[in-house]
Amino acid sequence: MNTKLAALSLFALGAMFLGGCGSSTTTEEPAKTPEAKANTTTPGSAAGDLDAKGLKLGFAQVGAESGWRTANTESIKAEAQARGVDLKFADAQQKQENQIKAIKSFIAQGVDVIAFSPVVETGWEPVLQEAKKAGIPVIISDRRADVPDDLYATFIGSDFIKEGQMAGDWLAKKLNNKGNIAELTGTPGSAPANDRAKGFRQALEGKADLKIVFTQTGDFTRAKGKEVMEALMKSPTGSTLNAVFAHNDDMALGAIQAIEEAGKKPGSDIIVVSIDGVHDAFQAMVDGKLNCTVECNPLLGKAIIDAAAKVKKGETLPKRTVIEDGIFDQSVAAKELPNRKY
Amino acid sequence: MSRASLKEKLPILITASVLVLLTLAAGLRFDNFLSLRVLMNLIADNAFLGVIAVGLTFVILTGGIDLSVGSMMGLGGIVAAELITVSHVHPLIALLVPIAVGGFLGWGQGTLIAKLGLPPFLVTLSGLFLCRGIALAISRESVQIEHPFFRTLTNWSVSLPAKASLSLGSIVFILVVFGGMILARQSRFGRTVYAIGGNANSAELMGLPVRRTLVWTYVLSGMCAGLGGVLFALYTSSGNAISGTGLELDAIATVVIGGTLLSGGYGSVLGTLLGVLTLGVVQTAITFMGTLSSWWTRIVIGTLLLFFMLVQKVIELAARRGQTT
Amino acid sequence: MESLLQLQGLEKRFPGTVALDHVDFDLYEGEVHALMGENGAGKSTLIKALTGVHPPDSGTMSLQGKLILPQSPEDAVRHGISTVYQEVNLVPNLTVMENLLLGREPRGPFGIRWKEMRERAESAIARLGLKLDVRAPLSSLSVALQQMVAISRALDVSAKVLILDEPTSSLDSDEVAALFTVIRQLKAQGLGVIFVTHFLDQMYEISDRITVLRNGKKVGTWNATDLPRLELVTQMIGRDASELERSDSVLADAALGSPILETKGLGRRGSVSEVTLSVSPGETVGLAGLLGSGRTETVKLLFGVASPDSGSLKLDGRSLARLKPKSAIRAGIGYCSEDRKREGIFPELTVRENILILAQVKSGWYKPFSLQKQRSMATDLVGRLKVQPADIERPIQTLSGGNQQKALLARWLAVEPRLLLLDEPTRGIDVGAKFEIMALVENLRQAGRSFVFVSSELPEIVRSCTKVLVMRDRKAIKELESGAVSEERIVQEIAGS
Amino acid sequence: MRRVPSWAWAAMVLAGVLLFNALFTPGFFSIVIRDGRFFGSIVDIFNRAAPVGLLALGMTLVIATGGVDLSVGAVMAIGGTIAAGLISRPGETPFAGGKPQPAMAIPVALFGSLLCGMFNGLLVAVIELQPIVATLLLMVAGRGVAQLLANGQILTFHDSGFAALARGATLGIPNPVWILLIGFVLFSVLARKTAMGLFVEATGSNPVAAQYVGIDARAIRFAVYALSGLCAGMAGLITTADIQAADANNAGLYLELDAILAVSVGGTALAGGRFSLVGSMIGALLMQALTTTILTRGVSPEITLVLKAAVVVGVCLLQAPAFREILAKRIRRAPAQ
Repeated sequence: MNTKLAALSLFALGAMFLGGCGSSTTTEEPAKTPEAKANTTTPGSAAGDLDAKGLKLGFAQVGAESGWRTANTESIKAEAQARGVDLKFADAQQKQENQIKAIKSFIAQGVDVIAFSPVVETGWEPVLQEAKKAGIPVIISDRRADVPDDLYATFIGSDFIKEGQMAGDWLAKKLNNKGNIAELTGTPGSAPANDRAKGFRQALEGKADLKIVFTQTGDFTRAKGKEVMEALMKSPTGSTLNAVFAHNDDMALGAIQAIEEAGKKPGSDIIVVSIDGVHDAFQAMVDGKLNCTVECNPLLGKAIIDAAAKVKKGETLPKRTVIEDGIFDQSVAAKELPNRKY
Repeated sequence: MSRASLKEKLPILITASVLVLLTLAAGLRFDNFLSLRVLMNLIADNAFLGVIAVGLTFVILTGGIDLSVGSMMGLGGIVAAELITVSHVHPLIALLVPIAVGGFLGWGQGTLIAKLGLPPFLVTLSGLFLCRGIALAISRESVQIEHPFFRTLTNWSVSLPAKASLSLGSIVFILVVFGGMILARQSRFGRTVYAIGGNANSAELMGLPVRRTLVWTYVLSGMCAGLGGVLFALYTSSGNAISGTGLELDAIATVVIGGTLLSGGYGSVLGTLLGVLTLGVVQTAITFMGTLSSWWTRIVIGTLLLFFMLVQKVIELAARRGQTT
Repeated sequence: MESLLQLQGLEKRFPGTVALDHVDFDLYEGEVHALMGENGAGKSTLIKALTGVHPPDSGTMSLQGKLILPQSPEDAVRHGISTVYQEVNLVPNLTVMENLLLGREPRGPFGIRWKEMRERAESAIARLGLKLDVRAPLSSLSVALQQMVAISRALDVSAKVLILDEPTSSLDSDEVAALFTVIRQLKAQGLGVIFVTHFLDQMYEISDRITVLRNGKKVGTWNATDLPRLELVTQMIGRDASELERSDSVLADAALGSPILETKGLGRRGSVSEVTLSVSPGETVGLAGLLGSGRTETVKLLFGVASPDSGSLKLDGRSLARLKPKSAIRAGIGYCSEDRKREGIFPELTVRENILILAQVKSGWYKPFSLQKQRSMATDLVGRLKVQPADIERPIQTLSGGNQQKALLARWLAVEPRLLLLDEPTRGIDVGAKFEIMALVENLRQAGRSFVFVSSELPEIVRSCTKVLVMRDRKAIKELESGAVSEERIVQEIAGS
Repeated sequence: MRRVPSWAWAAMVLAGVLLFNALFTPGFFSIVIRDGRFFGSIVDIFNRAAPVGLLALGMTLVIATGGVDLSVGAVMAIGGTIAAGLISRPGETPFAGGKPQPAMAIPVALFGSLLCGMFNGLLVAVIELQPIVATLLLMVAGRGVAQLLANGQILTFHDSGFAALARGATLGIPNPVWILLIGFVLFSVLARKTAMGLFVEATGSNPVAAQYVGIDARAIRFAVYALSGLCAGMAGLITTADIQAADANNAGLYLELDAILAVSVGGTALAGGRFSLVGSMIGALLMQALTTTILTRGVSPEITLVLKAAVVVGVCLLQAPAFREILAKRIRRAPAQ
């Protein structure tokens, strides 16, 4: 009796597995409004898209840790679908080992091009060596990877250090090189947190009156950003504060709420600067609560697929395809807000 | 086969057959899935997880739990990386230090648990925080390891046909599994571990060295976690303080899938190996599928785990019914 | 005879009590020394001090003239002190042979030698006249066989001192005989045996000397031949034993009404079959039979812990497919299990809560008793059953086994069930308490309550039961009406002659 | 002889943390009234402890039955996402046909989290899976479900009524504190003014014996997991209302660990049996007091982790009889020398 049961269940498992594969393509594709789709594919998509039909692209994503990341994923998926790319998408759930596994399985599957957004900077050499041996070109997107130049075709994405610098420069100008700043950092150890902190400090170098008086992690989340700010506002340091620099918009949005609850005006009493440029951040700028956000464009889909198509044809690409990060302050926020879909 | 061995082997047989079926189903569905290369990847990619799971198996067999293994792996990796790149210690020594550190921290946890009777869950949860804190204090940034000898180690592998190869990490993993199997089955330590899991109080009254053995299981688990950190450093040729976040849950899941009971006393190292491979096959199959979004990946993994538990439960019930008649 | 083991001025205190108060004890080579006393007299504590479970606060122990102070059971074993406990202390998940040889497995260059281990295990088992597959997991054995394995394990150690802490409570007479044969052999080899039991017959059969403890103090040591039974009991309880004998009242004829519970051919596959019995108010129905004859299984069917798959069951004249513990309790049926550790006590809860919980379940979770009411009820019952210590706010796990048993009985008395199923209520209980419990049962019976009474001790059954159902090989084979109940008759039926 | 309550040690450490702040953190105890509500670090501790406190209430009962619920963090995310999804802007609402349904938000979200709890209860009580793995399933998959509901977005909304759940104050005291207080009173009444607490303790202490005295252990186990789900949902609503957004990926992340720590630091044994709701509340306050102190003082995050580990081990040691015995022996021996 038990063997029969076991066999039955095993069969059911197999059936579920196969069935799951078949149906998943239809069920997981989230319904999108038409204009959202148009927008995700449009940036720079002038006439003459490169022919990418039939290209087999493996993309290893970090995860779905933020709205920014989801927009990034959506942009790649939508672009791939529009241009007939056979996209293999793998989600690493913020774990490097999962991403390495995904890349290795792309190699085993024999895809044409591999693209990935590294979870962390280091540790990619062995697996990229393997890709090189297998003759599969690699595109690194969004975050830097610390590997020799010969291991990848191109890096497409923003420069976190530069983002931090831009935010720092803007803030220095706004405060006339004088003031006390609180810094809300990202998840300890993560690349954007490390780099944005580094860039920001570079911008502040030599400006003795511009001081970072408080630095604490807000884990890139609104809730934590709010909690940290709330505690800070009650300390003696809090009363001397002129500005807040948050490593991403979400933490800034949380911090703004805490500043308000402490009876101060964010945007005027305390200047708030952050990075990413998500929709809610623009809304906050329109409301006058956020002063400035450095855009970190997540819509890399077109650029990645263009690059993939080119590499597949054997073209050599520049090692660095920079996505220009814009910087937006309250003066342009109202105009820009309707264009923000992520 | 006597009833004893059947009861012990049944969960393994179930896991093994589900694993085979899963692999075959995926092989039918996806090109290139059933290849030596994918199999070798499976071992290489899960070497650190596997080594950690083997150590954890002993702890779980005693009825305990070790939640610190993930962050201890992170600590091990960053310690090795710092020693090689910053302190310029020779890799051969630097790669042994994390194992010693893991063993020492495991000893501390084991002492609190076995000698002072603190609950393992809390002690090792504190261990998780402690290791992560120390690791981040050593270096918040990940550290690339540049050393000729180290590079030789990472690149060293046994070439196999069909573009497959067996890396150093894979070999260590296989050795650890064998070592673990022998330790569990052929040593007094191993049998005492099972006895403690069966009934710690009785084991103590039988005159077995219960406390000492308990401490040693946590030392073993810590050493395996440290070794896991070393393997991860070899795997990525870098050290990163936040690597291994949440890995303890993966490790527990693999041990449980392998048929080891969390209440202790029943289970095996071989089962853990099968559990690691099963989780690996599920992950690989999802990548081969390549269409699941982030959230569906989570839901599918959760559903497969649930399915696994239910099958185990059904068979366990059927077996129990069979025994009473 | 040479003195083997000497304990001097042993003292052990627990919070609130002095468990051992300057106890001296000595053991000769080649003797069986019985340790007697009521529950809570300090026997278990003395043994735990000897085996390193609870090292004493002060006092000395010397083995063969050398001072020892075991700090753990492991330590004690190393000194050559080997113990068999009342409750089986083995590991259920491992095989019989491993249980026999854990910690001293034969080893070679490749670790444990399983073949040699099996041979050694088989010969050790054969020594006790048993035949069983040593590769089977211990959990597949009956409690009695498990206990035999435990004894076998203790004998296998090259021990100097063997402690038997009520090892025989789950054994049948053949098994006891086999055990005694081995003990006599060991005696001849110079081993010293400390024997704790509540079975006076067995004690007198094997013991050379007797030491009696009372309230943590030593009363005295006698040669077994110099201390007649009545005198022994008097020493143990500190009162005149003849006083107790009188409470053993004469049985009144069963007062009859319509039966509370009736079964016809009740059974469950793999457990027990053909149980036909009826219990009416004012009846005490005895279930007699050897261990493993299906007595406990029968009681479990009656209480609804297990569901029957054949036969019929009538409660107050109404047919039921099965009972559940909850509905049985609601109908006024109670069940006091033989396995108090697993099925009885809530170790961390207080004596008060352990006693009151059942009454509380019966009255419903939304109608809690006030603390005052709980205290007065618990205090009353603790007093009536003489639970020691009488502190109702103490976690029950800190009480001795016998007192836990009394508290469990109190739990049922608190709800005054119409029918109480008692499975070995007197096992592991001292003589005094035994009489008290039996007297209580008899009083309640005369007041119209009924009982189903399981006991391995025939005298108890004969004394207190209005009728007896004899069981053999998991079947109820014969019902003896009140006039036909006698020890000889029951033995005849059990033996099948 | 009266016994020391099990939470005494946690209370002592909490007092220690507060004392430290009184001495070294200026302004920590200052309370001002701002916008009709009390405002200050102490208020923050209570306010911020509310989500963990709510989780700890449910977790206490779960742990008392000898189980554990790892899924509460994920259930928080699900509850928050449902609520936010029902009241976010028209066209962005992922369900209910795109029309905002603010009135339904709270009841539907709580019902959803109750269902999650019941799912756990089903796995643990009926199918009898081991609690750690049974709830691990929802811990892994639940966050996926929440993200699925939100299409992977952070759902932002503007609804002052709902936001008042976390940001408003009644009689000067922040609403989350009231919610926690009400939850605590309800649980205490359930546990101590009825016999439910006793039955839960009995189930955890000895499940077989519980069956033998007629306690429906299965129903009780099922109920405590369901309640735990409900508590998690409520906690999720508070965190969602607090930031006026549902962040499926981060809401309640790792909060299950804080809740477990709060419960066990408060003197409830992880093995089941005796529990103390007061202790769990003190535990939650202790964890939060520690966090607030660290944040106020700007201690770096890695030290935070080490400090947390030290406090947990410290309280555990103080609770452990074996350690106290050793300590007592040392103290007794000292004057003798």
